[in-house]
Amino acid sequence: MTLLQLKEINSFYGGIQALKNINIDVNEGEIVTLIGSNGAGKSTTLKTISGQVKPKTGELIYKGENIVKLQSHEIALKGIAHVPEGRRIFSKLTVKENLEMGAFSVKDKKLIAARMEMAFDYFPRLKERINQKGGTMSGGEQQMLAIGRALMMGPSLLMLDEPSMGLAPIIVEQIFEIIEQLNKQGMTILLVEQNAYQALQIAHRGYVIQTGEIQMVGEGKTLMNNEEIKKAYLA
Amino acid sequence: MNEIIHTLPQVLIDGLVLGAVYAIVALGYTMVYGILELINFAHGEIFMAGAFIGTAVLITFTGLGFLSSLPAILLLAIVLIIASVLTGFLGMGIERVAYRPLRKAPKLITLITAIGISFLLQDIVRFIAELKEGNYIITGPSLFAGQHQINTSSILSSFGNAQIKSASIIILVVAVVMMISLDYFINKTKWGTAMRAVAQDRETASLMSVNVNKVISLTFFLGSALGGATGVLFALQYNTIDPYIGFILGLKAFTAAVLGGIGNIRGAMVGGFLIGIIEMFAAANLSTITHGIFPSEYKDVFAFGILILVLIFKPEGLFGKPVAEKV
Amino acid sequence: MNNLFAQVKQSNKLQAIFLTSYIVVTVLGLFLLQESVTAFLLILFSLFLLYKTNFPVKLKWSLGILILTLVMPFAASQGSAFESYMGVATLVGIYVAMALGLNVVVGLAGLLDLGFVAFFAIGSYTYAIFSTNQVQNFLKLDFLPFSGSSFWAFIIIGGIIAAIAGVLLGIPVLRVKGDYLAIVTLGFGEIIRIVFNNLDKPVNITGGAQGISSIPSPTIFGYVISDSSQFYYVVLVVLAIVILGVTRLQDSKLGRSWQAVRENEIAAQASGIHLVRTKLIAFAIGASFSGMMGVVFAAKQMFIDPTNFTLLESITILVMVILGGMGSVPGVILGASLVTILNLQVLTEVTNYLNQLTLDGVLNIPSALSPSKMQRMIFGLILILVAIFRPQGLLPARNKVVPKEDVVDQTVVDENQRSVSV
Amino acid sequence: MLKTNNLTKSFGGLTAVNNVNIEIQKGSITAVIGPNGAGKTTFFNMITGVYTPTSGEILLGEESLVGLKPHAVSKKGIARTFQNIRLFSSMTALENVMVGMHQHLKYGVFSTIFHLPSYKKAEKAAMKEAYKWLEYVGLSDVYNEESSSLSYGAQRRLEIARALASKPSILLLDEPAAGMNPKETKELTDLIYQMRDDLNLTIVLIEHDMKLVMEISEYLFVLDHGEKIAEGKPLEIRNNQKVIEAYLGKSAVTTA
Amino acid sequence: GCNNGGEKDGNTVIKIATNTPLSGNNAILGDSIKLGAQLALDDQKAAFKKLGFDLKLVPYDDQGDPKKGVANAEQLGADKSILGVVGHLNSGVAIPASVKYEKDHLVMVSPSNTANEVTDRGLSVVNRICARDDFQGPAGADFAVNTLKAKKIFIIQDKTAYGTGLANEFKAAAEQLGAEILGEEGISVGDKDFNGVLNNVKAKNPDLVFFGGLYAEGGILLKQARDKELNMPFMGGDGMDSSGLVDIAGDAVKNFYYTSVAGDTLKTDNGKKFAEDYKAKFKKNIESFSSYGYDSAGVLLEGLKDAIENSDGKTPSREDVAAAVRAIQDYKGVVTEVGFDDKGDNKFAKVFIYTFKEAKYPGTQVGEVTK
Ligand SMILES: Nc1ncnc2c1ncn2[C@@H]1O[C@H](COP(=O)(O)OP(=O)(O)OP(=O)(O)O)[C@@H](O)[C@H]1O
Ligand SMILES: Nc1ncnc2c1ncn2[C@@H]1O[C@H](COP(=O)(O)OP(=O)(O)OP(=O)(O)O)[C@@H](O)[C@H]1O
Ligand SMILES: CC(C)C[C@H](N)C(=O)O
Ligand SMILES: [Mg+2]
Ligand SMILES: [Mg+2]
Repeated sequence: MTLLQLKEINSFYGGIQALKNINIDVNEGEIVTLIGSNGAGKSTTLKTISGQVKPKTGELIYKGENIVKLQSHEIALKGIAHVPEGRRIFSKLTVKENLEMGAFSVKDKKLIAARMEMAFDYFPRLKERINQKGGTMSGGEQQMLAIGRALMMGPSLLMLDEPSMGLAPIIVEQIFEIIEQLNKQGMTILLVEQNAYQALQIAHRGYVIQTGEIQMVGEGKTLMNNEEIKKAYLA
Repeated sequence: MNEIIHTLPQVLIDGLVLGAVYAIVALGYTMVYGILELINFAHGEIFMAGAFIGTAVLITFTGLGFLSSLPAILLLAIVLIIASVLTGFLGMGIERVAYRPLRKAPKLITLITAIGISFLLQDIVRFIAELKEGNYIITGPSLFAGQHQINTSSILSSFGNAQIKSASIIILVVAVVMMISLDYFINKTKWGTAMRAVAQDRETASLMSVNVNKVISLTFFLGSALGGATGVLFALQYNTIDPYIGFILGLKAFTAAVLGGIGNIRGAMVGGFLIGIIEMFAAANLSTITHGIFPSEYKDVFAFGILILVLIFKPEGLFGKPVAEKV
Repeated sequence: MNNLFAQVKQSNKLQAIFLTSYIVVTVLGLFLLQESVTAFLLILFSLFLLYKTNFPVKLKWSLGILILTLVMPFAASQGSAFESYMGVATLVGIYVAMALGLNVVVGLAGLLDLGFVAFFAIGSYTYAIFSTNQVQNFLKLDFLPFSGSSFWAFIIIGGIIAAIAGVLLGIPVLRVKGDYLAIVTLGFGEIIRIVFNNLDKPVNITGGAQGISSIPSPTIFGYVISDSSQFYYVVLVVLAIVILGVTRLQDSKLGRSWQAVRENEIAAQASGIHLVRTKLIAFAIGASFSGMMGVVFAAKQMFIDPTNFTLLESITILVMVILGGMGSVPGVILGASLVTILNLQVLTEVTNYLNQLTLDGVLNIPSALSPSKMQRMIFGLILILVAIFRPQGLLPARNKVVPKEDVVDQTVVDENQRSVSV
Repeated sequence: MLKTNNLTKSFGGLTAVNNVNIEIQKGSITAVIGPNGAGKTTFFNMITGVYTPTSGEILLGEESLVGLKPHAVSKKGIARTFQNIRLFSSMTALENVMVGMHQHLKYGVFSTIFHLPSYKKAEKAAMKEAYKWLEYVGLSDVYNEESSSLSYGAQRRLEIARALASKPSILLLDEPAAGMNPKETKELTDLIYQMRDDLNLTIVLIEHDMKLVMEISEYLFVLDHGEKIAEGKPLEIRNNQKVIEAYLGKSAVTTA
Repeated sequence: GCNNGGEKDGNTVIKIATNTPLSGNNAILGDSIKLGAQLALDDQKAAFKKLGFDLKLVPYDDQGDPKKGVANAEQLGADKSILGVVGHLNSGVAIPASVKYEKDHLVMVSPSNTANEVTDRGLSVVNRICARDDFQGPAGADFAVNTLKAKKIFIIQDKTAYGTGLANEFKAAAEQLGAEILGEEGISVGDKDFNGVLNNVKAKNPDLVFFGGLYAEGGILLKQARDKELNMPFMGGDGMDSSGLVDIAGDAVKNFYYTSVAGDTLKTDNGKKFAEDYKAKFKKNIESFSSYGYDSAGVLLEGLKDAIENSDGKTPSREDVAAAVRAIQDYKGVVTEVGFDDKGDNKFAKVFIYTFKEAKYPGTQVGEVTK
């Protein structure tokens, strides 16, 4: 079943068109990855879905409902979590408060506690630093926090914008493992990555985006073996 | 020297009362600053509006004869609630009209609308007051005018006794209650955390399903309601108000907020009390200490001087933590 | 219509024709109607039109100077309002210079200063004290007080003393950042004002709250400058120097350092910029403009007291800068002119007009709402509206576009040579 | 060329860098790697004067850099880029680079104000030179664009151009490949080589992209929890058990 | 302009300006001067119409700000149909603005500027109908020392041109009369909390406290002083002479004395009528300076009439008006007689001393001092 569908999306920054007639489907239970070079429009796509960029035309169908008119926080309430590019953790809030912010819409205190435990399981470092201010954590620590924070929402769709950026290989490895794990537990994932090789490895399907347009769609493995893609993105 | 010690208890008490007013108004600055990084110049005027609303309500009550028939405390509670709700909405309205359209604009431009709003509020209040009373310097009915003697001389023989007005006691109590509740709200509740989150990164907060506009409105409501309530307390203490009280008091309060570390709730409180006490001490003793070379009119120089000194050694204010930028 | 507009936008010739006829019409208007504020303002507006043309920069400057020095004074000179217009124009010039000074500090270097008027006060008092009997209260020297002929030297001295004050303020407070700096400078401004207000005791240096009066008018070759129409030219000259200074500095490595510091201190430092020195220079230069104009102001007013130098004044100057467009010289000039003219001329005229209507019984307004009391409110409303509709300022700063031929080195032909030989 | 002795930095209770001794050879390409939070960026920050070390020495040749302000360090010929991009965002690409040339522009205030020939000549030459640096990193097309409107990758290269403009002898790059795809990373690799060879640079870089690191660096230092846990040639490091456990992970060994 | 008497529309317009604060802290007093002047003009309209002139009032707002006052003065100077100015309220504004009037030969009559310097500079256009500070201050000091028997005096002033000037005059005179000055402190205009200074007063325990300043601060100061049980007599100057003082201080005004340059308007029948007309027209009670505004305008119009006469019914020049105003020797206004000496000071100016027996304005007159 399709969880999210982008139909003919056109997005702009001022006069500059960043997305041109984008069509993307994300099915429930899938990992879908979006790859493309710098400035291709990957982040813009995620921002459009989460309501931070309002498309000029086009529709966003999520669980059968057009959410294109909704504001960011309403979209988040529907269960779409967005881990933004560059982490964007709340630097003056502690690790714990950052996580709590993730669960802003959750009323049940027990559920919050349980989710926090889960986040700590994935990222023990966060537990060690629970009272440290987010801003003083290292890049990698911040990335963990950003993902942990998104998990606190208990989202049905998790969107990650370059989660491996700036992370130690060992952490990247972990993060990809966690992504797969989350997915196995039923979470649908939309993943934007520069690290195309690893992304395509775990993705069910992938989209290649170039200067705001979708160039190619296919299964992860297929794309990985595509010569053109190898040349352009895998080097 | 004896004089100074003799009057010290009285000076401290007077300073505390003045400081309490600064402290609560400072809270409003700090909250708005914390969330929008905006020096809300209009906050002083909201305080002023609160003083006028409170006085107007009191005058109406007097007209209706409530003043003698209801217990004063109850009356005060009603006036405080009316004034803070109205100023709360006023603050929200100002944000909606004058600040929200400029969210994405350069930071300093909102300073301009804030100044504009200040001028506007001053004159609107003046119009209304003049229309109703024929004069814009308004003196309200006095409540809680009783005096209490505090036997400070029994603590130390060189101390003189001090006096305190009932209204001053009320100011101190209400101020402390408001500050503690606010501190709890901001630091310990979900909406408080949301306010701090929005303060840092609105976009990301909205990704956490926080309705940013609502949080900002809430902040303005709270800050303004506190300011308005303080206005009422101020009117109670000093009885006489005019449309221009907000500007100077706002300035001092803002200074207090900065002294404490702007954006920091506790800092604002401590800063407010400190400025109040420093100012009072300087006004009372500066000329005695300097043998008339620096008379009491240097009290603000003294206060600002201390502020500058503190900031030189602790550039982020007394309570501001140096959030060293991650390089 | 639109078409015509587009054409005018394109063609220099059309622009020239349009501008000339505009100036002729407004000059005639002012010349013949004698007392028309509107005509006076419209002439000033021609400068803005001139700015908007596509004429070469040098031509724009020459025309602008021509209008300011000859056309406008001449057109106004016939009417009885001459001195009054020139008085407004003089104050406009003074404020433009101050706003340009503050623009260096706030707009370029990004240091929010809410006590800027302090430097203006320092300049004013420097001249006032040393040119009147005031100085004899604490310094008894034969050659004191200085006469009006010393005014010219004092313009420089006032600028230097203000600059020194700027540096002295800057050294301790520049550790403080952002809005903290705003409040520290605000405090400094207040301190200066309070001190000037109280320095009549123990020794009477500043005259305290009673101010200093009978400040001598400047003289040059025995000729006394006392009318606004004469001060106008003094202000124009100082202003010209200021404008030359800021525009040139802005386009130099110093100007770039200011901006770099504003945008990102850490990166600026890493690029070899001495943070403190760069900021101090900004403070000093901004302050010196203000100090120079302070001297002129004192001489023009002939009386100064501390109420001239309140916080509100600092805020007004800041409003000029932000409203015009931070970091943009034309913007700041426009902003300062508008705010000054608005405050001194237009609002007074508007309220007088409304007043007349009330007195004539056309409008019926209770005296609490009397229009003669509405200046501040109207000013406030204008501020809000302008800010909301022009959030970037009236003429926002634009990045300099460097033409290709200025950056490509014709001498290097070898396409393959990628290494940089410098 | 650059050497640290027992360099230490603590933040309150946390020791971010602990007694680190490192020596960097002239003309080499050296990498500093380590897990997130190991103290790499802090290490750079101490060298460039952003942070003052809690204790220890930093020596450039014979000269100590401890206590120098960042601009002074820059004068000594050390330039850097930042992990979180720090451009002068409302200035054009060209102006950004010209800021980098700051300390080499020698003309006075007087000649600025009167546009004397010394000013004109220097500014003209500076513009051309800045443009060449942009060409060098492949950004000549966008020299008039505001730097904030550039794409991420372009911004990273602009930072490098700005750093080069100060004519450093040592260039510190903090995660230059972050956010680049493998193809772009490849281009970056070429650029780094080229810089070293063309400009006689000593390059130190922090990077998590092992492919890049292992290919390009001649020598590596590994930090973990603020301490240096290993150093050596790429091959040695790749097989260092400690490094694998702390940083590389098992799969990295096989894929890299 | 043409000047053919009977025709309604053909009349030459003569404008009289007021230049007083209409906004800001002192607007109430500034407004009262304006309204007083307005009433005077309305009263004289008909008379001037007969002479062939239409009188018009142009109220300017100097905001109590010297710079604004000067800018207004320049505009006034420019409008040639303006032949006289009533104002300013504050000496601090009048001093610089009058330099401009002098240049434009525009005559100014001040209802309330007491600072010595206003007329001491010998400007030909500057006149005032009230007393000077070097008259008011010593009069107050004399009363304090000789009538109230104050030996130890504490002085507080508001650090404005007016407050400082008056306090200095008072102090010098009091010292000369043998009183000891225990201290001299300043407060800031706009402040509402004077407990600091009052604590100092309390420690020094004087026989009398003199305040140089305006009623807005003075009222609060009194109230807070009484709250602190500082029950000695307080004294102030013309700045305290306002109904606002009683509104603010309430019962605390008892045992407060003030010198005023304004006589009690309600003492005479003329004055009572003025107060009634004023009330009927503006729905406001008179302030101390309302009648002075009225009389200032009255003197001005008197001079104007003389000048018109001297120029055979034609519009007189400004110089003529200024000279005619200065020449006035025995004008009878509703509160004061006016006759100018060669500096422009009013020979008939008096200082009145009042006190409050109850919380009701105006106070009871307890003294009157003539030069
Ligand atoms: N705030 C903005 N204002 C103007 N243009 C922007 C803005 N953000 C992005 N762009 C432009 O939109 C285009 C798409 O940007 P986007 O950030 O979506 O790319 P991306 O694929 O995520 O690239 P990267 O790998 O560098 O993150 C780019 O050309 C970029 O320059
Ligand atoms: N200003 C600071 N205040 C407090 N702690 C800090 C500060 N700067 C860095 N730290 C801490 O020091 C440690 C080292 O940080 P550093 O940024 O040097 O790591 P890094 O090796 O660069 O990591 P990454 O690869 O993730 O960028 C981290 O735990 C970080 O939280
Ligand atoms: C209203 C008065 C207090 C004015 C005062 N007499 C002055 O000359 O400034
Ligand atoms: Mg992106
Ligand atoms: Mg790092």
